[in-house]
Amino acid sequence: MKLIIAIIKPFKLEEAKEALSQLGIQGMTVTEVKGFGRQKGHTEIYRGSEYTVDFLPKIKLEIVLPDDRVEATTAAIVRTAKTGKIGDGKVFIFHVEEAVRIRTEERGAQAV
Amino acid sequence: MKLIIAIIKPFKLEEAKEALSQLGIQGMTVTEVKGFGRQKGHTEIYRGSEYTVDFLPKIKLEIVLPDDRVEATTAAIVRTAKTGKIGDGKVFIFHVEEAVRIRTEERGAQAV
Amino acid sequence: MKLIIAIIKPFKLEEAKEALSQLGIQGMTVTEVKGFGRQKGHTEIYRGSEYTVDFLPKIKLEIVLPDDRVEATTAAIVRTAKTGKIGDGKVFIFHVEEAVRIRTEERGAQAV
Amino acid sequence: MRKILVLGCLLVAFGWLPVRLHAAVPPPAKMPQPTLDQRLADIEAYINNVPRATDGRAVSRIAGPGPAHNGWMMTCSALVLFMTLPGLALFYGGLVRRKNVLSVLAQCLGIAGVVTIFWWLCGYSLTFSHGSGLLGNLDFAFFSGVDAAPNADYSPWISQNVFCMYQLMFAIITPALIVGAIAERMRYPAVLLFVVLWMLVIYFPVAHMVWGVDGVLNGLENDHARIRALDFAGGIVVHMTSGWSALALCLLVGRRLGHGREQMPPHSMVLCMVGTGMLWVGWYGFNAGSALAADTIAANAFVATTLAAAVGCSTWGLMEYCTRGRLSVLGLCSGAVAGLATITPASGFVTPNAAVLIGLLAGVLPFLACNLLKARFGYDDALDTFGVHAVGGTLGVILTGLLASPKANANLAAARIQPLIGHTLWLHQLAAAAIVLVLSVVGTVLLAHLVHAILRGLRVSEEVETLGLDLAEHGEEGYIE
Amino acid sequence: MRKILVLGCLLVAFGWLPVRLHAAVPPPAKMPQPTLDQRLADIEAYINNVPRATDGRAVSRIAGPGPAHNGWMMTCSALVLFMTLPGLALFYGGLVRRKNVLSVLAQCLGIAGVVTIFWWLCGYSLTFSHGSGLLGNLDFAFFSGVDAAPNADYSPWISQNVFCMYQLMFAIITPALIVGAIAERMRYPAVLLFVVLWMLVIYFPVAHMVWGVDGVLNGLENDHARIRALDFAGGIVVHMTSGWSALALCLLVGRRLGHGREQMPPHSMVLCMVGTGMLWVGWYGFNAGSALAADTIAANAFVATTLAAAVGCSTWGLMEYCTRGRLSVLGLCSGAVAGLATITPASGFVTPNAAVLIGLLAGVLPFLACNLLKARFGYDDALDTFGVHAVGGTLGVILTGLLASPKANANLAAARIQPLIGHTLWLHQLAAAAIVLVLSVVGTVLLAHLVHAILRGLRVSEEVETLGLDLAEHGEEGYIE
Amino acid sequence: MRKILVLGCLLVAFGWLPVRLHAAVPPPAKMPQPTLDQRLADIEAYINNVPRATDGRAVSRIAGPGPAHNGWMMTCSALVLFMTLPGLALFYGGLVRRKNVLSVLAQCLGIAGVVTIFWWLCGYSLTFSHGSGLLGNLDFAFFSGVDAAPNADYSPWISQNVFCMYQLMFAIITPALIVGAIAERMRYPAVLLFVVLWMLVIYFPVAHMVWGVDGVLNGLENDHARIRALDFAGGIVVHMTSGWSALALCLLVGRRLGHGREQMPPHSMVLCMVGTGMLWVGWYGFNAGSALAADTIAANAFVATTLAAAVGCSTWGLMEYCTRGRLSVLGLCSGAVAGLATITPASGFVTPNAAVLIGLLAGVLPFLACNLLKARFGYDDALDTFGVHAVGGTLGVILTGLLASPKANANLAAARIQPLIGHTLWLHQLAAAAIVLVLSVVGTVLLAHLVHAILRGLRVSEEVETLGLDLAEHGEEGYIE
Ligand SMILES: Nc1ncnc2c1ncn2[C@@H]1O[C@H](COP(=O)(O)OP(=O)(O)O)[C@@H](O)[C@H]1O
Ligand SMILES: Nc1ncnc2c1ncn2[C@@H]1O[C@H](COP(=O)(O)OP(=O)(O)O)[C@@H](O)[C@H]1O
Ligand SMILES: Nc1ncnc2c1ncn2[C@@H]1O[C@H](COP(=O)(O)OP(=O)(O)O)[C@@H](O)[C@H]1O
Repeated sequence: MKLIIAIIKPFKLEEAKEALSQLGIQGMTVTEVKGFGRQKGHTEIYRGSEYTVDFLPKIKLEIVLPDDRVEATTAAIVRTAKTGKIGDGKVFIFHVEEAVRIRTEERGAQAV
Repeated sequence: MKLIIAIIKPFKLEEAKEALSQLGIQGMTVTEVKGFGRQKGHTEIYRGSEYTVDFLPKIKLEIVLPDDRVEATTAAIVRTAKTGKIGDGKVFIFHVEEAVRIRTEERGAQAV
Repeated sequence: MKLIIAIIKPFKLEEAKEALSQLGIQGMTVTEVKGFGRQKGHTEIYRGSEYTVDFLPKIKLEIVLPDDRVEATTAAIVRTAKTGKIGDGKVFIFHVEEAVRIRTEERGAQAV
Repeated sequence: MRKILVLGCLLVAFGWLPVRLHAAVPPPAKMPQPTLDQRLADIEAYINNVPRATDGRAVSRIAGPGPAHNGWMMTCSALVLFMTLPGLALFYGGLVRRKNVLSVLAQCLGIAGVVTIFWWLCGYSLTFSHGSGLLGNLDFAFFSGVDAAPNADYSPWISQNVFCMYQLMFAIITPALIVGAIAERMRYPAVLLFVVLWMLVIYFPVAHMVWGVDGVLNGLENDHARIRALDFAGGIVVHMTSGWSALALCLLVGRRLGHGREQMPPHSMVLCMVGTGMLWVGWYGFNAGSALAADTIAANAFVATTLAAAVGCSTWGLMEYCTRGRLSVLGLCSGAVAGLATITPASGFVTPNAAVLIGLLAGVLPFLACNLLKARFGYDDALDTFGVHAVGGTLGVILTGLLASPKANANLAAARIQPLIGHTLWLHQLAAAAIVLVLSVVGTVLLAHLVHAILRGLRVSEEVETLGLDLAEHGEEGYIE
Repeated sequence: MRKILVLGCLLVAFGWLPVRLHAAVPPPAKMPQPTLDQRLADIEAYINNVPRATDGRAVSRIAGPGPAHNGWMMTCSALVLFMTLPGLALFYGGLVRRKNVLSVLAQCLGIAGVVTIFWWLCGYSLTFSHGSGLLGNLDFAFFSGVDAAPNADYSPWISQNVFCMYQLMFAIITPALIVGAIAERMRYPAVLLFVVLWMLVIYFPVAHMVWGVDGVLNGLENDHARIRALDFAGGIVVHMTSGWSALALCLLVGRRLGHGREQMPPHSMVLCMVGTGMLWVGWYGFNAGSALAADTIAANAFVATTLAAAVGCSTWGLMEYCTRGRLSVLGLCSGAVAGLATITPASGFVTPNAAVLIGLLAGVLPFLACNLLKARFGYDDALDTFGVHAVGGTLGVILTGLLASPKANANLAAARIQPLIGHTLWLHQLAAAAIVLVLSVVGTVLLAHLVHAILRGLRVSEEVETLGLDLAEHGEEGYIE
Repeated sequence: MRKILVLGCLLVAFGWLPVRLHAAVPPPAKMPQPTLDQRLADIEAYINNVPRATDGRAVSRIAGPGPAHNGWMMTCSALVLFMTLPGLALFYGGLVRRKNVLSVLAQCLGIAGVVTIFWWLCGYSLTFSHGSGLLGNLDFAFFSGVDAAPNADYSPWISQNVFCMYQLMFAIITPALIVGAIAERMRYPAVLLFVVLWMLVIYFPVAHMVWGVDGVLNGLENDHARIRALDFAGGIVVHMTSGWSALALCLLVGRRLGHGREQMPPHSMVLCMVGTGMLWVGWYGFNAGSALAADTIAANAFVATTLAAAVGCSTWGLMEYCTRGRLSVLGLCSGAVAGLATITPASGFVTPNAAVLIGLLAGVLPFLACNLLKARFGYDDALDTFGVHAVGGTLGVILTGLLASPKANANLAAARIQPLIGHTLWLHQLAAAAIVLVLSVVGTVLLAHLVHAILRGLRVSEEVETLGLDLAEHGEEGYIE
């Protein structure tokens, strides 16, 4: 099993979710995060004090899935999340040693 | 060392934390996340526009711990977080290459 | 490639970010989390009901980077995030199997 | 359930049809034109807020309301509504958990809606028309005959319909106070049905007994009152009825899931404090407005209200500081509200120095009730309606008996009440308080069972309670990131 | 763009210089001192809010404003401003997405600023000075001659400058209502420029026609009105103009990115409800204040307003409950506002029972407009300005025609309007409504094109819309964790 | 520390005991009954807000307060309290960081509490009783003799206790303004102790000097004033004292940890804007209420206040737009508040056109102070109390000297002040301003050192400052997810 972590732009979440659903992905976990990268933040001014906000709002998707679905899933995320502009985000892939579904105590690929 | 990531229902957090404390787990990190899975979200209506909220609030626990405590810990989480209803969540296990305690710069199992 | 996950105190974020920028780290992802550890929380009282807040606000940094930069980066985080007081946090290191930049579809070390 | 509602809806929809025609007023006995002196005296009466010199003697050239008093009372009516919408809604809304904030707001809005409708249907009439000493009749149903002319029973210089609106705002906030005790777990339809019945069975009768010109407990205006109680702005009528009913209801509804085990801190002390500020400001309409004129009694009530609120606020803070080494915003807010609730029945009857004393006690006793009593007995009065309003209100009613003084209010020099002042007045107060306490508790128990039977349950399911009432009962979330 | 502004800035800066001197008032014809009887009658006139007995007959000893009426109207002016700042700002601000909340607040504040300036420059004069039946002249420009003495055209007992301020508050909230339809996508400078032009081309003329003493649609006060329409507190002038313009503008500006596809729930129903409470409370200033005195008509309007709001609130809730099995805070808030908007033109002209009926219909028709009409036609009236204000306002204007009654307002017994009551008044109402509807829609279309041409676009870029207007247009965030 | 408090608590608790009995009023010299003409003239005097015709000549039949003026002043008192609770609390609370929001609210509530208590103990007396030109005596301590009868020194037609309450609300908001400069770092007990001392040493004396009928700086009412200054609603008394003290105190307390390095944006511009709206609305009570009657001067002040607020708001926005290409909600809010602070001393003395000019300057000078001065000198006036209130207030005081006109206020035609108008009045204003400025700064420095000595430190520890004052000092969090 693998874990895919994808950092994407917030307004692309719906689109990505739909694409993943169509691929038969049954579960994922979503976190609101702040990203720091090549894409530059904006400047805010409050009564004469200037602030640069380096961190931009991003969405982190975490999806655990069997090895054979990794490629298709990655491709789907990249396809839907791409705008071609800087800041589109990243996909990272990790090895998962074990998975358990709490409700049924199933393990491994069954669990995801 | 391993990293346990558990996705559980928010109102089970207290119970899980207690159980883990009793097992001697000294530290963990908790994140509010949104989950998408078999459990279906609810529908909201705002003046005629209907919205389906697919994402449900969940809690993510991250615990790094020595290999030999993984089983007991997983079991404790499963036990306390289980309601038997759909949406109870998952436990995933990863391999950790290194850990450092920032305060003391200790490394490895000492650090967690 | 490796993934560094660092849990630090919130008010150390700016300092850590600067240090990492100087090391040439181009990207990272930041999440607000709650930490449970040796550092104890505080007590709040609301009209006679006492609450202990065990979870303390922490910041989680996630940085994916080539293997050869791991040491320097870890050192920089430890240096800047250390106050010497309990609760300074941890650094954990994981193996990353693959990385993709969504915008360009570059893969591997190029992507980070 | 829904069918019943559709039916009810139709009933209400057509309820306005068979409206009583305005009762034909008997033609006034032919009266002479006023003399210059009488005309002048009428105007002076307006300025001094006393009955017209022409009353029964001549036709008044200024028979309608007096603009200063009317304007002030419209302002006060708006202020009292402001106390509920959004004042109390925020005060309570801030104190619940995030997932239930909208349920509190929906209860406040819903109560404002149905109470207004019942006030129009029959409530005003049952409360303020002549009837028995226990309840009015239906003469004013559908606001029949309630127009801009003054009703001399209550005030010579304000329009009866303004008086009616002013009293409506009290009728709205009183049941809304109860919401605090059963927050986060009672079903929305059950809340509204309970409130409607509670108004009919408890509020309208009690308000009539205490404030109705022929009420059995109206010591100030009714020569034939059995018990000569004083309640300037609602210590008995508002705070005791709601506070004691709240205790009974929260015992019947039961504790919140996880109460005593889980942490349930206020999700937004900021909202709570905003609500407190609005309550304080609006309370000037409540207390000073209860003079029913912009007169000297209103001025005195304004002072007493301010002092009690500020002293209550400081005292509660000090109690916290002395017992725990630090003082909380919730403490300051609670103290201010306790001060305001406690001074309410006394505000138009006591001197400033007495108000300071009342504020002081209001910072101590409700503090102890919320901190010790609740912990001791373990009832789940979620937002301390009992601790603040019942304890504060009852305390204020008794203190009124001890501290009322004709120096503060010349009406207390009237023969029907003067002999009691500084003497046995407090016993009358105690008796009235006891009667209303018993009525509130017993009535609430009966009504809660009735509502339980009709709607099959007062309380949401465990699942709903866990998920939060906002999503489950209203399909909405308070905040979306 | 910026250069234009610098220029404009200078113009405004020096605009106050060439101020017209107060027009030398013609010396009054030498008049006798008042008799005792006249002096008394003057005071009685003040209390009854009727013209002075001395008018044209003797020098009045109380020639200035009457304090009760003036005080009440200052209170009402503050209440109406409170409706916009922060009432409407919160009501709308809560309904948008988190990333656009400040843009709504900035629009409300900005409108308050520029409308006030234009009111001073020429707006008050164009609206309330004598002129043609369509528009006033510039006699009162720069508030020239607008001082604390009453302007007998509008009210014998309130200062003209208080009247001017009171009307200003209406002039502020009207364009602010439009903001609801084009929220989350229109450029800030375009909003302000549109509002300024809209005031000049639509609001000032319509307000003059309906409320100006010589206005062609002023059925109540103008013997020569072509169409004898009634609009007590702004069903035509406020809700119809803004509501219909809002529809036109939101069609021209286009739908929000992702509309119909993405979810755009209110980011804070809590703020929205707080705003609703403030609107309701402030609306007493709006409706009861429209009597321009603390008199019996104000008292009647107060009652009608309360009943319609509460019934509208309950009805909308009931509609939701019956159709969906649960009722939302947004529904209760919408119903209250719909009730208030619908009763507005009728509030001073109808009896309480008629107000209940109006509230009932206000809970039904706007409900259907927001739920069915919008879904059917797919226009993106983001916060339902059209559904609530245009539909409610138009409904109220027509119902006023059907339900107005001299029982509620003695002025309707005047010869110029009495024959129409209960007869063809509703046709006059319909005609006035139609004229204003067409004027609003056509005017808005033209002005929107003009603004588009001047500023090269009404709408923010896609990038800005995605990022949120707060950060992009104002460099701020509504909330920071 | 706590022991001191327990002691203080007891002292306060029993402070009410040794209350002075109401000083036996000397029996009035036997006076004749009024003639018809005198009775009429009394009523006319009430309507015109001038002294009674019977004063010293006959017994008045309307010797008490006049209801219109009294009602209006109670409304104004509530409005001015609303400015602090919750207006200013929200305005400031929104501007701090999330972790310190409750500390600001606690300070506002705490100040409301202790200032009220000290006002009752001695503050009102020290300010408004006769005494020397510098300070009153203790005749009115414990509100002795302060009842519903008017105090002719200040207003013939409002109750002295209403006047007393109205002035209390000013006494509450003034020190609360200081909180803005030392937000996020000063210890809670230090704030309260400082405020109490500051009231005694600075506020009560300055208010007496400027507004006391025998005050040395009271140009309007005191024939023997050394410096004939004008301050209608508190440019000197409120804004200059608080603003300049704020500057001194924030220098002494020092900058926030991380100031100039870390980002400290407002955690909720939404709250800040809500507070601004409430301030604006409440300010009508502040400025128009300062006429102490619902008279023509109040009407004029209402107009001036509106214009200056709107023009200040727009000008600040325009300055931002011209310098940075976009305008912020904080800018619009700051401009409105600056406009209001600047017009305060002038509001009852200037014409509408002068108010527009004042608003314009208020949008420019405080803008520069906040944007350039602060950056230049690097003091940490956290929420710009100095930049807005001291700069705006001082500017307004001087402009009053230049622009005051008997056209706007007939009282300026009085012999004691008329010769200065349009002549050397501005020098008197400058002198008064300078004296108060020096007094405020010097007094603050001394008191801050005193408080530092008593409580061993003004400032929280670094740890507390990092964690946030809400948790550390009050054991609460502003918001819980
Ligand atoms: N090395 C990294 N480790 C973790 N997260 C990263 C890393 N680099 C980028 N990110 C995340 O990806 C987001 C997009 O990266 P950025 O450099 O702005 O644009 P792009 O992906 O188009 O090159 C960042 O905001 C950050 O959240
Ligand atoms: N493949 C997955 N990868 C990551 N998180 C998942 C995955 N599947 C489920 N989850 C998380 O677990 C939660 C529960 O899953 P769900 O399918 O609803 O119920 P159950 O675990 O009982 O089958 C989801 O809300 C989501 O947060
Ligand atoms: N075993 C662990 N797994 C995951 N996170 C941990 C673990 N131990 C500690 N943490 C995180 O590190 C933070 C600091 O740990 P703590 O024990 O309080 O202090 P220290 O790191 O100084 O020993 C915790 O708040 C928690 O977020």
